[in-house]
Order: sequence, then structure tokens, then C-alpha cells
Amino acid sequence: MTHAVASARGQALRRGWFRFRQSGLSMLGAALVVAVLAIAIVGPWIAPFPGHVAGGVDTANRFLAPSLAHPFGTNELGQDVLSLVLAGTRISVLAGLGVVVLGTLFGTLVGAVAGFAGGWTDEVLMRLSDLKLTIPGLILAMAVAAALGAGLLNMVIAIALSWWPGYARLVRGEVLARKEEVYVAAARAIGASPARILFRHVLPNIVSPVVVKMSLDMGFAILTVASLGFIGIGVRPPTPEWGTLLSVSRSYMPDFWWTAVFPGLAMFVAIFGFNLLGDGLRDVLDPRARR
Amino acid sequence: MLEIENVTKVYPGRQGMFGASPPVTALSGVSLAIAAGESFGLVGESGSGKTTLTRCILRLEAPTSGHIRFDGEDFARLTPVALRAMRARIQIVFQDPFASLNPRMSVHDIVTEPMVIHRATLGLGARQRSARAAELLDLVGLGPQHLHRHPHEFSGGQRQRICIARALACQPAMVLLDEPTSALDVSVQAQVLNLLADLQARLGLTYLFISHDLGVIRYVCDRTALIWRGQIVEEGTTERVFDAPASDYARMLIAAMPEVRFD
Amino acid sequence: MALLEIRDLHLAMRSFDGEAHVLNGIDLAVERREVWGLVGDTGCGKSLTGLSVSRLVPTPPGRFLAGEIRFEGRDLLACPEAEVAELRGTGIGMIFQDPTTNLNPAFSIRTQLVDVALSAARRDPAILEGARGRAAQAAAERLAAAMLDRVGIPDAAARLGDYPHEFSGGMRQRVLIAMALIGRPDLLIADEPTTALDVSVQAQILRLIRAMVEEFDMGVLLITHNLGVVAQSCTHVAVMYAGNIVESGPVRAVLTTPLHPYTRALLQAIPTRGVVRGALRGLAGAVPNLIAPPPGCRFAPRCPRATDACRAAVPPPRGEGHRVACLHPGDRDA
Amino acid sequence: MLRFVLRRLVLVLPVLLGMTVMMFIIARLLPGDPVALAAGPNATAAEIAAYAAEFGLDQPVTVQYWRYLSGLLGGDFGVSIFSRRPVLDDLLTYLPATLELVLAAMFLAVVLGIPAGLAAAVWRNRWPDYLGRVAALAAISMPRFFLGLLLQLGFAMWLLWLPLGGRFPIILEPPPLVTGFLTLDALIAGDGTAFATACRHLAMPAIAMCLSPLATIMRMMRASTIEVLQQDYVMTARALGLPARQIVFKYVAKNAVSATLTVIGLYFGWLLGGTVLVETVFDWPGLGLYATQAIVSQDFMPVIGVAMVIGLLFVLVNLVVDLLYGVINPKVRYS
Amino acid sequence: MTPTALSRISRRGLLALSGAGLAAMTLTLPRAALAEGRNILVIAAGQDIPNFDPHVATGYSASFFLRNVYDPLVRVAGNPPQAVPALAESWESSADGLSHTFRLNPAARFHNGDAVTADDVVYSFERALRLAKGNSWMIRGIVEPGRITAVDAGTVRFDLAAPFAAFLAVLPWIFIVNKAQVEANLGSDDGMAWLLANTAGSGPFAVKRAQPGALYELERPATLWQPGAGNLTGVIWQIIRETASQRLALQQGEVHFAVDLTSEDMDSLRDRPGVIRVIEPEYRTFSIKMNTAYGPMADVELRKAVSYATNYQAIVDAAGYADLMIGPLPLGILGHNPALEVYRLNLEKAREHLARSAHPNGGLTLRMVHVNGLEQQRRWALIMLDSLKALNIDLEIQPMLWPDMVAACQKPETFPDLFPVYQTANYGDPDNIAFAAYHSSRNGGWQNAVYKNPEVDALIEAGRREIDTAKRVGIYGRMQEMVVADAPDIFGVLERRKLGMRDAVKGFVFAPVASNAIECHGLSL
Repeated sequence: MTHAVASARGQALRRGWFRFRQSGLSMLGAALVVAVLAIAIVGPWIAPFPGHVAGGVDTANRFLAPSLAHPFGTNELGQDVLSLVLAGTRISVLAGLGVVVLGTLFGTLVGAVAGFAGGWTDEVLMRLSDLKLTIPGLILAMAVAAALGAGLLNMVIAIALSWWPGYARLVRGEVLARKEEVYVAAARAIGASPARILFRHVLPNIVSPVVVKMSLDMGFAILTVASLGFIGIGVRPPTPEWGTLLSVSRSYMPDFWWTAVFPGLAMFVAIFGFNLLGDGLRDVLDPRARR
Repeated sequence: MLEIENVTKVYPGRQGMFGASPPVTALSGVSLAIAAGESFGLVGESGSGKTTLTRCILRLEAPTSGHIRFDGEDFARLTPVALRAMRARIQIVFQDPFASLNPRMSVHDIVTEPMVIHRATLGLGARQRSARAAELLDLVGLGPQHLHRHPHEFSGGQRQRICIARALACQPAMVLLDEPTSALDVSVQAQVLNLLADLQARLGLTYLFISHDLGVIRYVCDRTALIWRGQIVEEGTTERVFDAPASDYARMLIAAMPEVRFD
Repeated sequence: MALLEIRDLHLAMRSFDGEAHVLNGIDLAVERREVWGLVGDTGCGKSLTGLSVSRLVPTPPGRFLAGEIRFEGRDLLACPEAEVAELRGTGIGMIFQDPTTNLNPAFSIRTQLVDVALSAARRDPAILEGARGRAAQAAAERLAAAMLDRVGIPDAAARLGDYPHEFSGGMRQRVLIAMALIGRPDLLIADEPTTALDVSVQAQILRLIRAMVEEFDMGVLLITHNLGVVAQSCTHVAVMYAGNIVESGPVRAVLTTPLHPYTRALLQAIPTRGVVRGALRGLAGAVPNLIAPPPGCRFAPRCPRATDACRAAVPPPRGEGHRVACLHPGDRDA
Repeated sequence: MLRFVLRRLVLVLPVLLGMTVMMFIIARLLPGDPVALAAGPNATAAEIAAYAAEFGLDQPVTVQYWRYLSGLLGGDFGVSIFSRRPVLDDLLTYLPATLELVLAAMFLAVVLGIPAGLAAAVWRNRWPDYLGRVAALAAISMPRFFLGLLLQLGFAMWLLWLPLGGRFPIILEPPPLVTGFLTLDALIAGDGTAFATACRHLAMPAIAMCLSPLATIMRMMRASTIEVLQQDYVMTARALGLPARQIVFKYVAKNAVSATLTVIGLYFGWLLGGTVLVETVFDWPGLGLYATQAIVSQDFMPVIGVAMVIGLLFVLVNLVVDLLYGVINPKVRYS
Repeated sequence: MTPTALSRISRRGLLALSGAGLAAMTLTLPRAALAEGRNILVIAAGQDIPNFDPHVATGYSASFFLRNVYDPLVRVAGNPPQAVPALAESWESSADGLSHTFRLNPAARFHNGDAVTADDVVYSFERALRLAKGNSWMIRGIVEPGRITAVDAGTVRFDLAAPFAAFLAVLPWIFIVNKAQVEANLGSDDGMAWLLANTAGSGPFAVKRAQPGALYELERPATLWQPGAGNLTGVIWQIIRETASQRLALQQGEVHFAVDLTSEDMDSLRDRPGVIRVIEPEYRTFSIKMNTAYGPMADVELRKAVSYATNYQAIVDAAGYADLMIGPLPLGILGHNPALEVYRLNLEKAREHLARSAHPNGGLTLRMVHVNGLEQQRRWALIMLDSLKALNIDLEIQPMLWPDMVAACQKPETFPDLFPVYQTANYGDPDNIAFAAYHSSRNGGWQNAVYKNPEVDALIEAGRREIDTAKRVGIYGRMQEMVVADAPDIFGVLERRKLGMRDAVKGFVFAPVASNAIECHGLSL
């Protein structure tokens, strides 16, 4: 009997995996994400010049063009750009993850409460999220980040503050839709308490869209983190963050283009990977959105 | 057992983008009385108010006016705790067996859920609940080997049996059957109808059977009422309603019944 | 030459689990003024048969394995898409189950009717009496109003400008019938045209279709799951099970003396007058998996009379007029 | 309908009010001392205090907020502490530049995105579709500022085809001010050179900015087209012999566009708020750059002003979108 | 709908639609040409001009504007910088240095045609002091209201409270407004609202158009009275925020001056046809201030250890075109001692001093802030981080917004351990840097937040009161030695001024004071 259960579930999983694997793009995305995550974990150790990552400088070797010793060249302080880019992966992934997780937690809470309670509570919470949607997110994040001062955590908080309404709206919409499901009516009819309905019948069924949104948002969160860094409201030196690296390097173009182009490419590849993966996941997990 | 007295339900109009829609009267002055142990049929076409009536009976919605009494107790006056206890006594099987089961729960969890909710009154431990779930599955013609499977692994007829098992979990006195077979193929429908008839005979249940299919109603119901635009237009024993319909609407409906008849 | 003749049609549909053999040798012939009912349980292939006739089965995932669909003698499966497209609307008209979703919500019914009329008139100018350009538009509007009037929409001309959501379900189905008939087709395929409607409306729509058969001198393929509907409005019936036509013939013959065990089971499952509670006979088991169907008769696993011979090979249809595909036919249960 | 518009406009008020409250709270959070900065490096404590008093910054924040609100009623957005210029004047100066950029980007995105999405849906799962989808995802993944830098590197620094940044060359007389949009003003004035010049300056920032909305609109259009193509009424239309061209361009397109419209409205607001990056890269004298500088000097009146203007525009655009939605989709009009 | 069915017919239609979009943005348009018949000098600069009020505005962009639209009594020119006549055609000072009399040029006219009179001068100085904004700090405590006298219409006399050696050097920064015009538009704020966007000057240029955030165009006024004018008919201050963009614009001949170039920009401009690189020493110092009053850096031994551990070579390398400072005063300024013994990288000595401090083995974390976005400061912060590792000292780097940094200067407790700062010499006199950066009266301000040494104070005060040059050299010599001994700063570099200029510009003479606020009167194209 247990065997039958396992095989039934296994079949569903296999079917999803099959569908996922069918799409070469999703696989490419998964591969990119795995690579990015791997670099995020081991990046600082595989960096050829770990000293530079910690802030070491080598002013005698400024602006060396890409070569075997420095595949991505060196920057204005003689630091190895490859090392900085590799080490920067962890910062970006961590920050992106932080933003998405914070946004999801808070947004899901707000959305679930609003959608489930309805009425006055819903109205107030949704007006609040409207407000956040109306205020340009980047400007809000800039103002908050500027107020809190430079630093990774501050940046994550600043972005997450403008991030949760998306989740709140998604979750609220899903909760409202699930609330109308017949099985929820059935649960109510057998006398289930609101909490039971929310946690047992509603929330488990909206995990998929939330996970899909999280995976789709990862890339965008990394991009927003980099944007703040680019504007110059980012991490503290010597933390090697991609957007900050790009922001510093842009004034050295076109002569020392490698200082700007490689961090930018790293950013692009990581975001692209997460977006491809998110797209693929959506196809598998969120059948309604499947095309 | 169930008394519905002069129930009216009005939905307020909604504010749309380009203006407000008028309020909708879904039920107006509906009165019915269903005796214990009988099988009562309620026939109506789409928009006639039959679904609203079930929602009011189950107290998923409150009627605008009127009273609904079950075993002599008025729903509107019950405390939340008492209401919850009442819910163990009156159960429902919905039309769409595909939508009425939570896809994330196993059959075991689905069937035991009412027992968990009403564990205070039923006094069943976890093991007893599982045992009872197996019994219930057996009762509705499904083997206990299905307990740990998920709804999507079942056919429509099997799902409807699961729904029936869930409805019977708390040993209710009354079951509302809201078009329980209209989503099923004819051959499957017959089995489910037989199961329902069998269960009623064995457990002494009271049925409120709602359908638009006159043939089904005629087959399973002792008494029948016709609802049209929120009003009861005809009520009586099934035989009487089919053989000597009193209202034009009933006559029209019966005439329109598609039947395999060549005479 | 029959108006429509389907011979040994085999169709497979690809899905994630594999390729399902959904039509398994369909034979069917429809003449003008015949109304053929196509009945069977969900998933037996009746809708796909209808779509196949108009070549509207998407390929892929669909794949025609064998067979012919002859419309007025021409094999549609061998025609290029463009030629089949020429037939749609003028040669073959279709109506579908849900009148709510089959009308485009963003356009007035005038636009939708007129466009169908104009495109039909490009192939058969007689439909608009040869009118061209601006005159054609005007003629098409007149025709649209006339058709609406013909299908029983009161005050038809005034309602032309309305949008679909302003009509009731039954009225929408009438609009769709008008749309399907505006190009004067020879064959009408009606796929569960009344399933989404109330009983009272259903009877009216069926009567309307019957009336149109005479007026337009056409053949009808009426797909339904309701034997009552077949009995009321069809001249002939074909019973389908799991991709096969198991029994076919004049409606009265088939329904009064059903030869195939499945047909009989279907009839016995309908609660009719006089059936005592508990006496209804259902059908045990489930439809077979079409990806790996059982060899032989697909009904054999559920059939009380099945023998080893049934499980060995698909029984060919036998008989003239009233045909049945069964090795052990009979009008009584064994 | 008028009532609907009015009701929506009234609903905007609490949003804007909430926005000012929030910005005031953030401004209060700022640990820095904008007055000390604005008063100059050599100001004494007394001078700084006088400066603060001049702007009412010595008052409790509730009083400051109340003053600001009463000013707003009279169209007074406050004064920049740093430049002492009225914020409203600055907003009016910078807004047209931003709007021109956003509208140009949006125009490109809509004009290219809708046909591209339609095409991808029609050619679904064939190579133009795959190519389009990969390109769209790549476009969404491309940071605007990085794209901007690459464009600059390619077209301005290496090829020398386009100006590196700015809005209009200093040497040329700009066209007489009518709309504030240089391209339009040039056309109104009939000045071909000015128009060409304005377009040359607009090209790179608009491209950098339009890519993401273009890709999103394309994806949305593709998705909704596919959804519409699967609708029963499309099947009916095919079954009744309507030509494929008519089905796609008339019946499907209208329904699909109405679904895409919402995205366009949302993106408009997103672009308005997101001009900061592109304006920074291309030295485009717009609201984003203005806001950035105000944020950096902790001059929060301009920041609130910018947020208000963008918020208001966002609400207005979405109102227009909703109205358009009603025009395209007759059902909405009645329900 | 199957793909096959639709693709055939729609390909053409879709391409046509896309084509329409592309046509809207043809890229092959003619390059903008310079207007003919006009000699307009274009300056690319990163800073907007925030305010036109000569007694309020600060910053180099404002200095550019005021120097060209307004006149001071005297101007500063040449290298080394000298006071030259402006509104005043001649002046004399009393022997005790207390009284200074200026004779105005009778030709001087405001842009509205009014003659410039001694009354206007008095009014302007008093307004500057009254508002106490902008550059007025330079004369505060030296020139007092009521002691500026209009002797006659063409003569004005200043009676100083105390002798001030640099008096002539500060006068170029106090601009003269037309009293009548200002009084006519006084408002409630002493004319500040009106002067914000209007001018009442007599300078060699007048405002033609202003597009805040984009450009400011000046043109010759009809009343031009200053002798020695070049052939310019106008000047444009174009705001190009990115230095790379400035460089490119200069390279392509779209601008004549680029004033914010980096050393990397200068390198890439080398040998570019038509481009002249101006790389000149200047009096702008860059040093890293230490918190001498609070925290670990209050310990002079630790300060010396840090001073010896600093990688000065890296600082110069990172700075590009720059010279290492020798002590607190700029190289080449009056009284600077080039032979002064200062700290240079010497880890042994660094460790010696560290051993004598409270943290003999290091192991502490210091906090260094820098202005967010100031690239050179960021580089130096990283170099300090790298340097201090040798002493087992960690450095926490915190980029801050400038206002936050200013705020942090107010109290020793909030002042960071290391605080990098540029100090621009507003006037070419040692008093400028000495007073601003080391006099304890400036404590709490960003130029000298915490450093306090009464003896140094006394020397600085003596230096500014003394008018005998030789004696001043002596005073400043002692002052430099004492400051070095206290090690309040890591003396960094003097970045050279880096201007990019087209060779079409004639008549440009570099002056090491405010050289990016270019005076255009004498220039030609």
C-alpha cells in the first residue's frame, strides 16, 4: 500500500520533472542557478586573489587588461576583477534571497489576513498596499536606504519594504479564490474553524503560486539590489557588490571597459538564470498559467 | 426535522465601474418542512434559488429574513459553539466531486477531518478515527487501500463516494445532496443513486435532494417541491407532483423531460 | 453518395503519459435530412469525431492514423487545409456546448453574424444574392436580422447591436444556431448544444434544430450524452464506447431493442417512470486506459458476457441498418 | 461613468495623504542634518538654528506636516532647503523630460511588444516563438543601467553615432516651449533639425528603458493571445469559416489587448518611478535625477514632491487604463 | 488554433506592424553643428547652479556663475595668485593693516545701466554679513557692519577690527549687487527670493537662459565696461554629471572645457587632437583627520603608528596626478616648509609607536567614513584598510551622505576615528587652510571637528594678524612643526587640478584658486 502511494506521488513528480526537462530553457536556467548558487557558496574561496576580496589593494597593477593572470583584468586599485565578481555573487544572492523571503513572509501574512478577514480589515490593508504600489518603489527604497545608511542588511530592509505588496495582493487574490472553492464550503459545512480553513485548506493550496512568484522575483530582487548599489546607496566597502562595482567602473569606460562589463555580465547571467528557472517552475507548478 | 419558514434572501447590488447593479432577490418567502427519515426532492433550474437555499440551511449564509429550524432549534439563535455542534448533524454532498475535495489532502485526512473537528462530541482518538475512516470507505464501496491516495487519483464516481463518506463521518441525521450526480456519467450516476438509497435505508438518514433532473428526483424522492425564481411553486408527494402537477411550471417541466419513450 | 461518410477513422492524441488511441475505427454515414445522435460517456470520443469532420482537431497533439472522412464524396483528410477551410461555415456548420463562451464577448452579435455571412458569401455569393462591397455589408446585416428572427429571437433587428452578455443562455444558443446556419451548410454538427441549458430551454432548442433540418435540407450530427435527447430528436443513433461505435442504426430500433451490452447498460441506468428505488442498474468498473487499451473488445473488461474471443480481437460491426459490434449480441441480459 | 471617474479621483486623496505621511516619517528617520549642510560648511550653530527656523524645521513634526498639507491645498509643494527654489517650479521643469522619456519608451514597448506577442502566440512553440521568448526573458533580465552603459559604450563611445547623454545640445536653440516635450515642440515649430536632434538624444535612454516593458508586454500579449486562441469562441469562428487573418487581427487581438492593457498601466507607473537609473546613466534632466540629488542631500521636500507627482500620474494612468478597458470590453461597462 | 493555420497568413501583417514602430526611430541623423557667427564657450561641469544670490550661493558652480555675472572689488589671477583690479581700479592700505581704501572704476556699470557706486559696495558687504550665508564667513570678525564707509560715490573704506593679512585675498569672493534693484525687490527675506533666480550684477556676462539641471547660458551685456575682453559672445555652463561623458564631449569638440575630469580621463585624453590637458598643482589639500579627542585615536602614539603605517605611495598612485603633502599646508603656499620632516611608510616605527599605545598588539577596529560617491575617498579608505592590516587593526568603512558626515562632526563622540576631507583654498593664503583646518574655534565643523591645541591656535592667530611676510613665514614654520608632532591628520595629497580644454580656447591662464570656476572675460575662441 505504501508502495502504491509512493509510486503515485513519484509519478506526479516524474511528470513534473519530465515537463520541466522537456524545456531546454528551464534546464539552462536551472544550470545557471545551480552555478550561481555554487559560486555564491564557494566564491570567496575560489577567488584567485582572496586578499583583494577582503579589501587588499595593489596600486602598482592598476587597470591591467584581461590576461591569463587576471582573466577579467584589474581595477582602479589593482584588484582582480574576477575575484571581486566571484565574491560578489554571494552578496547579490544573499541580498536577493533576503528581500524575497522578507517580502514573502510579510506579504503573505498581510494578504492572507486581508483576504480571509475581508471587510474593513481587508480595505485598510489593501489601501496600505496600494499606497506602496503608488509610491515608486525604487525612490522609496532609496530614501529608506539613505536614511538607514549603507550596509547589506539596511539595503535588504529598504527594498523589502517596497516588496511585500506584490505578495500581499497575490496571496489575497488567491485566498479570495480559494475561499470560493467548494472544498472550503465543504469544510465550513462540517464546522471547521476559520483558522483551520486558512491553514489546512487555503494556504496549502496557494503555495505553488507563491513559490513561483518567489522564484520569478529572485532575479528582479537581485536587480533591484544592484540598482541601489549602482545609484551609490549600497553596501559598505570593501564588500564587493555587483551594482557598486559597476557604478564605480562606469567612469573608466571605454578605456578600461572590463571593469564595468564583467560585473554587469555576471549580474545579467545570474538574473537571467533565475528568470529562466522561475519561468520553467511556473510552467510546472502553476498549471493555470501554463501556455 | 427541518423547518424552513418564510425565508427570504436578498443580495445587495454591487458597485460596478460604470454604475451600480440592482439588488437581487434570490429567495422570497420559501417555506418547507422535511420530516425525519424522508427523502425530499427540490427541483429547480439554474438561478431558481436552490443553491442559495442550501447555503442558508447550512448557515454558510444568513437569510435576510425568515427562520430555519433544525430539530426545533433556530439557527440564527445558536451560539457559535452550538452552531458548530449542529453542523455535525446536518451534512452536504456537493455537485462537483472534482472541486469539493481539497487536492492537497489524502482521502484519510479528508474523511477524518469532520471527526477531528468534532472530536469533543464524538470522543474518538486518532486510531479510532482512522479505523472509522476505513469503515466509512467500505460503507461507500471503496476499499481501505484508497485511504492514503489523493483525490486526483480517483474517477468522478469514486470521488463522489469519498464525499459521501466524509458527509457520513459524524453520523449526521440529515444530508443535503446538492445535485450529487449531475456531473457524472449516466452509468456511474445509477450506482451513486443506488448507494444513496441503500445508505438511507441502512442508516435512517433524512435527505434533501436537490436536482434539476426530474428523472432522478422521481427515482429517489418521497416528496418533491419545485422552486422557480426563488419561490416554491409546487409541493407534494413525488407521485402526485409527477402525475397531477398543479402548476403550469411543473407541467411544462415534466413535458420537457427528455425521456427514452416511443409512444 | 452519402452527405458525410466516415470510414475506419483512427485518431491518436499525444499526452504526457503517452499516445492515446482515442478513435478506433469509426464508421458512420449521414444523409441529408437525417439527424444522427452520437451518444456515450465522457471521453468516449464523440466530440473528437465531430471535430475531425471539420478537421478542427489540433495536429499535433492529434494524429490521424487511418481512415477517410468523405464529405459529398471528397476525402477531407486528404484535402489541403485551405480546401477544408472553404467548407467551414458553408458546407459544414457547427455549434458547441456552452453558448456563453462560444460568442466573442468583445463584439456585438451584429459584427459576429455579419462577418460569418460575409466570409460565407465570398465562397457562395448567392448567400447575399451577389451583393458586393457596401451593399454586401447591408445585405449581410439584413440576412443576420432575418436569421435571428428565424431562430426565434424577438425583435431581432433591434437586438443586432447588443453584446452577447445581454442575452440569456437560451437566446445565446439561438444566436449561435443562427450563426452556424447563416452560411447555409449542408451538414450541421451540434456538440452537446443543450447540455449547458435548462430542461425547459433544452426542449425548445432541440425543436428548433429539428425544424431547421427540414428547412435547410441538411444532415445533422448531434453529439450528446443524454439518451432522452436522442430519443426525442434524432432519426438515427450511434453509441460510442472508448473510441468505437459499438452500436448504430435507426433510433427506435436501437433504443427499443438494444443489441450491445453497453447500450443496454446505458438504457438501464436511466431512472425512468416505473423503476423502483434501488432497482436501477449501474455499470461496474471504469473506462479502459486508452494509452494501453485492452486487446479485443474495449468493453470486454466490464461486460458480463465477455469470452476469451472478445478479449482477442476487436469485433467488427455487423448487420445492415441496425449494426452492432459484438460477438454476443442480444436484447436480453444473459 | 463620470461618477466612476469622480469616485476614483476621490479615492486617490487618502493614498496621496498616506504618501505624505509616510515620506514625513522617513524624513524624520534620517539621522543627518540637512540644514547644517544647506547652511554651508562655515555656518555657526546659531546660523544653523536660524536656517532651520526659516524653514520651520524647528517645529514639531506634526506642525511641519500640517503646514505642508495646508500649503499643498494652495499648490505649494514646499521649498527645497538646499536651493531655496519652490519644489513646484522644479517639478514643472523636470517633469516634461521624464514624461517624454517614459512616453517614448512606452510607445516603443507597446508598438513593438503587441505585434511581437501576437506573432509569438501565433507561431507558438516554433522557432520565432522560442527566439522571442528567450529574447524577452533576456531583456527582462538585463539591468537597465547596464544596458544603458553598453549602449553608451557601443553607440556613443566606439561608433560615435549618438550623443552620450543629455537631452539637447547646448549650442542649438531649443524649439519654443509649448508642451515641454522637445520632440513635440520641434514638430510644432516645424524645426526638422531640432526634431532629429531631440530624437537622437532620446534614442538610447528610451531603448534602455523600453526593453523591459517591451518584453513584459510581449510576454503578456503572447500569454493572453494563447489564452484567447483557446477560447471556445475562436473555435466557433474557425468552425464557421472566418479567415484566420480576421480571427487573429480582429477577434483575438481585441480580447488579448484588453488583458494586456492592465500591464501597460502598471508598467507606466513602474517606468515613472524607475527613470532614476536611466536618467543617471544618460544625464537626462528629469524627475529621477532630481529626486536622487534631493535624497543625497536629504532635502526631503523635493522627494515628497516627486513621489506625489509620480503617484498622481500613476493613479491617473491607471484610471485611463480602466476606462479604456471598459471601452474595449463591453461587459465591464455594465457589470 | 493550430500554429500551421495562422502562420502562413499573418507573417506579412505582423512584420508590417513591427516595421512601423522601427521607422519612428531612425538613427542616422546629422550631428549638431556649432552655431555660426557666435563665439560661445561651452563648459561641461557636473554641478548644477543652485542659486544666483551672490551672498547665499556656494559651490564651484555658483562661483563660476558669480565670477562671471557679478564683480567683486578685486579679482584673483595668475600663478601664484595676485589681486588684480575689478570694480576697484586701485586701492591702498594703512601701514597698520587696519584701514583699506578702494577707488572704484568710474566706468563700472550694472547690467541695467546704473553706475556702480560706493553705496552699492557698502550695501553688498552689509547684506552679506547680515545674511551670514555663502562666503560671508571669510570676512566675519574682520569686516564689521558700520565700519564700511562710502567716502564718496567712487571711494569706499574698510576699517578692520584687526589686521588681516589675507584681506585682499578674500575680497574676490564678496560680490557687489545693485542696491537699488535689490531694494526694489526686497520682499520679506532681504531680497533672497528675488535674487534666487534674478541677477543685479555688473559682471562681464549676463544671464541669457537658465534651464536648471541642464544648462545656463550667459551672454555679453550691453553695458560691458571691463577692459581686456576676449571675443566671446556667450558662455554656456552645461551640466554633464558623468566625468566620462564630459571627457567624451570634450573629445568630440562639443564642449570647450571639462572641469571635473579624473586622472583616468586625463590619461585617455593624452594626444587627442585638439585637446589641451591642464594639469596644475593647486592649494586643495586632501587629508584624513583623526579623532584626537575621543576614542582610541585620542592617543597620539596610535595616531603616529597609523601615520607611519599608511601606504603613501598607494595614495598617490590612486590619486593619479597628485603630489604628496609635506605637512599640513599646501605645497608652494607662502610659509610652506618643503623640508619639514613628516611621516612616511615605516612599519618598524609604526609598530614602535603602537607598542607604546594602549593597544600594543593592535586587535582593534577603527571606523572610517567617507562621502558616498566620492570615488577618491573610497579608494583611500580601501588603501587605509589595506595599510592598517599590517598593524593588526581592522577598519570599518562607512560611506555616508555628506550631511550625515557634517552632522557627525558636531561632537567628538560622534566623530569617526578616521575622516577624510578635501579642503579647498578659497584664497591663496596660508591663513585659509591653517585657520580653517587647525584653529580650535572651528571645532564642531567639518573642517576641524576636534583638533585643539592652544599653542597652535595662538600661532594661527598671530599669523593672520601679522602683515610682515617674513615674520609670517616664521610663524607658519613653527605651526607646521607643532601640528606634525601632534599628528592630528594623515597628511595626504594635493591633487592637481585637471582641466580639459579645446585648443581653440585662447587667453587661458591657470590660477590655483577656484580654477574650475572659470573666469571667461578674457578668453577668446
